[in-house]
Amino acid sequence: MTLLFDAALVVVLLGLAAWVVLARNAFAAVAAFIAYGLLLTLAWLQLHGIDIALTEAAIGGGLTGALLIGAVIRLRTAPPAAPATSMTLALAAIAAATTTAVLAACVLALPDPAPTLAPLVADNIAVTGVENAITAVLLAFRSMDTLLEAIVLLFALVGAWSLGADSAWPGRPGFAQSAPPNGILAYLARILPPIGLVIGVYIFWTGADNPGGKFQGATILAAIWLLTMAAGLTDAPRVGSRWLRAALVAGPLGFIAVGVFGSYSAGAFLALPPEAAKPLILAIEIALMPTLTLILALLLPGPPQRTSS
Amino acid sequence: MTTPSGWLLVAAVLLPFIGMMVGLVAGGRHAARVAALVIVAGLAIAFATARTVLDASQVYLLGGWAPPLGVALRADGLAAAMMVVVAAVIAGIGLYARRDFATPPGVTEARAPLAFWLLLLAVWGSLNLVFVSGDLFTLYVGLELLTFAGVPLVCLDGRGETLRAALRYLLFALLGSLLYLLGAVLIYGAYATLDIEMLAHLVQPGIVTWTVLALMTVGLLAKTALFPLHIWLPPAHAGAPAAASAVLSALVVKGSWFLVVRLWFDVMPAVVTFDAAQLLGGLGAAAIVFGSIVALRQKRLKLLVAYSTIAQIGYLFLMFPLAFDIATGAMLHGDALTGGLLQAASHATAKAGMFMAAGLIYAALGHDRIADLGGVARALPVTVLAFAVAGLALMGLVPSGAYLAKKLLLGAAASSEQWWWTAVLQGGAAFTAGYVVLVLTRALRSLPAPLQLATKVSRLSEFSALGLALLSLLLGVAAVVPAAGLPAGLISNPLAPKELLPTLLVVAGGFALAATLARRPLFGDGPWRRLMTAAGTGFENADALLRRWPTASLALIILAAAFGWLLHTGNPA
Amino acid sequence: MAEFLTGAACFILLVVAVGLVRLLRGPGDADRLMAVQLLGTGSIALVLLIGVVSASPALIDVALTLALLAAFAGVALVRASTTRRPPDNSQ
Amino acid sequence: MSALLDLWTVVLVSAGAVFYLAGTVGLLRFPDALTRLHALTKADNLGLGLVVLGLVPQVGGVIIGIKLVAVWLLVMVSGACVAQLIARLVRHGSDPAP
Amino acid sequence: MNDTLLYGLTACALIGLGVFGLIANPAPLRKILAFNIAGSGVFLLAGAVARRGAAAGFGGDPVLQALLITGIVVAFSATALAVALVLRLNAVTGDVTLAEPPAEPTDDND
Repeated sequence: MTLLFDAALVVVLLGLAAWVVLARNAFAAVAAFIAYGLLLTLAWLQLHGIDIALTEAAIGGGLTGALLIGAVIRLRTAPPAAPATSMTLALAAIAAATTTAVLAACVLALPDPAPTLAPLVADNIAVTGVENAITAVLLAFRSMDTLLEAIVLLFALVGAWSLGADSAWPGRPGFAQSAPPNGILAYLARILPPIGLVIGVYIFWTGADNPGGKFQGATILAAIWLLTMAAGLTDAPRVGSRWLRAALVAGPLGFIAVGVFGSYSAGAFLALPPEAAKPLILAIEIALMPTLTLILALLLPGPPQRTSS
Repeated sequence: MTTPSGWLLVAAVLLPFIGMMVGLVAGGRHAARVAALVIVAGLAIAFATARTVLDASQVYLLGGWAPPLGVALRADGLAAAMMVVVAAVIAGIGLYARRDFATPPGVTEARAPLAFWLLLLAVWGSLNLVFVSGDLFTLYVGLELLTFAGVPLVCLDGRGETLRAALRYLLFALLGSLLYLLGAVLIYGAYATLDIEMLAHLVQPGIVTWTVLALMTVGLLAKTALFPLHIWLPPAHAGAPAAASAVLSALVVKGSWFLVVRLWFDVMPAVVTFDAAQLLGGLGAAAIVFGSIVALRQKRLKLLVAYSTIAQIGYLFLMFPLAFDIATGAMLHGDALTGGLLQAASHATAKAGMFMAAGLIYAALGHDRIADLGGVARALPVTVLAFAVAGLALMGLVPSGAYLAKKLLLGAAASSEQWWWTAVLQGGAAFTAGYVVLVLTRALRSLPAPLQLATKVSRLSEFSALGLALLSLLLGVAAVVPAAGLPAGLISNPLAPKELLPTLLVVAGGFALAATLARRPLFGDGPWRRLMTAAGTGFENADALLRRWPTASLALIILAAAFGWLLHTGNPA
Repeated sequence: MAEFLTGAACFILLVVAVGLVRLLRGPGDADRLMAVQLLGTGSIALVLLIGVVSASPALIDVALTLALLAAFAGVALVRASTTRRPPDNSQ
Repeated sequence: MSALLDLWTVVLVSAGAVFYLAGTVGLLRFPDALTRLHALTKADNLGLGLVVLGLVPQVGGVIIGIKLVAVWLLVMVSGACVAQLIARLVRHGSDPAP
Repeated sequence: MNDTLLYGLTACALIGLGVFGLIANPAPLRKILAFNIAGSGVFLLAGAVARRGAAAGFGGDPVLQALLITGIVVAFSATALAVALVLRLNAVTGDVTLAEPPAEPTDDND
């Protein structure tokens, strides 16, 4: 029965993906992509990746969808690109089919039983003081990747900002939103944030021992903030704002500071002394949370567009 | 185990990142100052790392966790050498850009200068990460960092065509990273580790590893812009501001190239086959011919230099077939690898100097039409000298690094009995000579009246371009340093007949190519020139075709298939 | 019980998947969005069903996240469609 | 007791599934966007509500049960608001005059 | 046919679909979508690989699952940067196409 569900899910996923790629109408493709993201969340659950499902739900269901919808509507006025020739289509189909076939052969050739690091994680997780293995990997065993991930996000934001017009520097990103203050959007933007705040902080807090964590929590908070921006209740901060910039780097710098502390107290950069491992992991997460929230939210409106509000 | 000086690797990666973050907060003029401080400190770290690596390779286990659970940073000679080169080039570019990217007076902060200094540091930290990371996934993150830092550099001036170039670059690079990540996932599925050193012992030839090596290699080639995957390079490198072009052309492409080296030499040396190495070298040879000829056909100096970068990238791949050891059927660390590394170092320095000189010429004249370069040598002697020195260094004249590299590669070709690479190595220099000769003959032509310059160029910029070019020209002196561990007798008297003859042949070949292929005749017309010009137009058309998106992305898949097939057929498994 | 709930999950999945025909046909943006909206509520039900079947209460957090962000695509569409861009301040 | 609770679950979840079916049928068969919207919002909120109520006895915990119901309430609130927004979009065309 | 194989093969097909879109669809925004489809295929493949590595009481290899989360974040930031570039290109030039405009004919006989 479960396999039947899996099979049905896979068929719908493939159909939606094909529609995303092949649809004529760009908006239809984006809408299908959002639906695809929702179903992908289910696939992660079936693969026992609850943390990934949470990430996918927050990113795929929330931020990416909003980003792409905004873009596709704005690009409606652009003249369409010349369609691909049938020669290109045929060759692309052959290339895609070959890729799939070779990869499928590789998947079938993967060793059985599969090699895994799970036992190694199980042996060492006690030292970290957290119970969620994913959090242990992300903030203890491979915390460098997490630090770099925060820096990747920062690079993307600086890169997006650098695309702005000189005349708008250092102004506010996005266009001014002026929804009617008593409209339905403003209503939604007033009742969802408190709930979202609770859920976001809860997902973050429970992440030490259960699925969840700073990243998923930050995504939820970012989405909520964007909602209030869309309703005109709040405005994006000026990119020149000193406090904004300080908040953007506080997370990674705090992370590095904890890492340096580790090199004195535990003998290696990013090491966590066993007795203080859990508090330090929480400290890193708390430092990263506001930074990630700000970056994730500000990646959507993009470069500064206006010098005044 | 972590080595005593291993912390230097952490510092080398994090210092530029910290500098970038501090620069962002400080903002405005302070960003350039922070960058200057970081450059000084970073140079010291790079040299200190190189100094310690001479004694022993350095390792740092991040968080004290050993692979496969944790991530290790490692620096061998290869990584340390690249770190030093990058630090030197960054320093040169930093000096050069002081004037171009100064915050204008009366403004607290301007967009382009702030972005440039932040991105310069971002590129640096990402490159150091790529050099020292010992984990395939951390390397993936490093590659993405490098892309995200490189793309905005392309369109700093915000013009439509540079935005388009940046978008092409980003999309093609993302396609490349996707293939790389796919390879990393498959290899994890097969071996449950991503640590380079552990994989080196575990990896066995088989369908998974063939596919992995093919996918990762081609993905990285797309980011390196090796012919025929150079779709994004010419408009991106030619359209960016000169300092940014220097960063992109001299440094950013070296990151993904370095990873190909790591993969082929350190992660999967035993999976590589003779045929696959020949294909990689063959692409390099094709890049040299193709890039040089199309460079000769350009009307604008910056595009010429951009196409010459395609040729120079080709050089970097010639060492792969020469390092393949037929007896053991694996890639060997040896003279060929050293040669390739030297080539990367000399290209990085010379290419940066060349782009910087081209940028100065553009700024001074207000244009960079090659046909109208007359008189510029008198107006900007130092700049033209920098261009000439960089050109000579790229041609491989004694005692340049490229000369030394050529010597080492020729030796490797002779000892592995692959004579055809000898021909490529000798002939390639003539192609390089072609466009250098073309530019210099135009620039050295004198005009009846002195040129009216659009702006005065900065002395500091001129001399930093010259400095980097000279560094490249004098890199061959490294052979005399015993610590470099190079075979003795590589540098000989440049005026001895054995050395002089090839040099003269190279220059003569360059003249012949420039005379027959340049858009405007150098010495007059003739049937021979008409034939060559027609061929040149053919190359240009081929280039336009190859740089169309569908062609380039199809070429990517076809190349992946070709590599996979050659790895498969060459292995008796 | 698990069998029944899995069966119900299959049924709901198929039903909302059929609803996606509206996504293909349109004709308007709103119609397409409605199909996504139906799929969104459907997936929340599916997450809850899977959570009960596999006895992992953490899945409710996933459902909570989906529920919280369910309005997001709709809001983005409405905002993007009704925001008038300033004439041109881009150059 | 347990059998009774199971029966409760079976009945309510089945009813919820039927409402999803109704929502899909409405979405596909109704003639224009506003009527489709009308059918959709009723059906999917009720469908989810019935599924949630049906599942409550199965989760074994008051807190979890409350969270379950909270999911439904959240969907109802945001679903109603989005329906309003979409309706306005449909009525005014995709680009209403300000 | 077990579930990891099913999802693994689906992932391969998704990557193929994404590659097709990346090659064949001329509009940059659609390429970004295709990139995301192919990317999710890679992630799904990783998810299947991680599920194969379930051991020691974990439902999947936690190391690979953690890497996946990082990968999803990186892919999102790539998407955001690419979208920002497309929108900016559209704002400056009024169109969105990757093809280079033909060279200006004025200096063609240079």
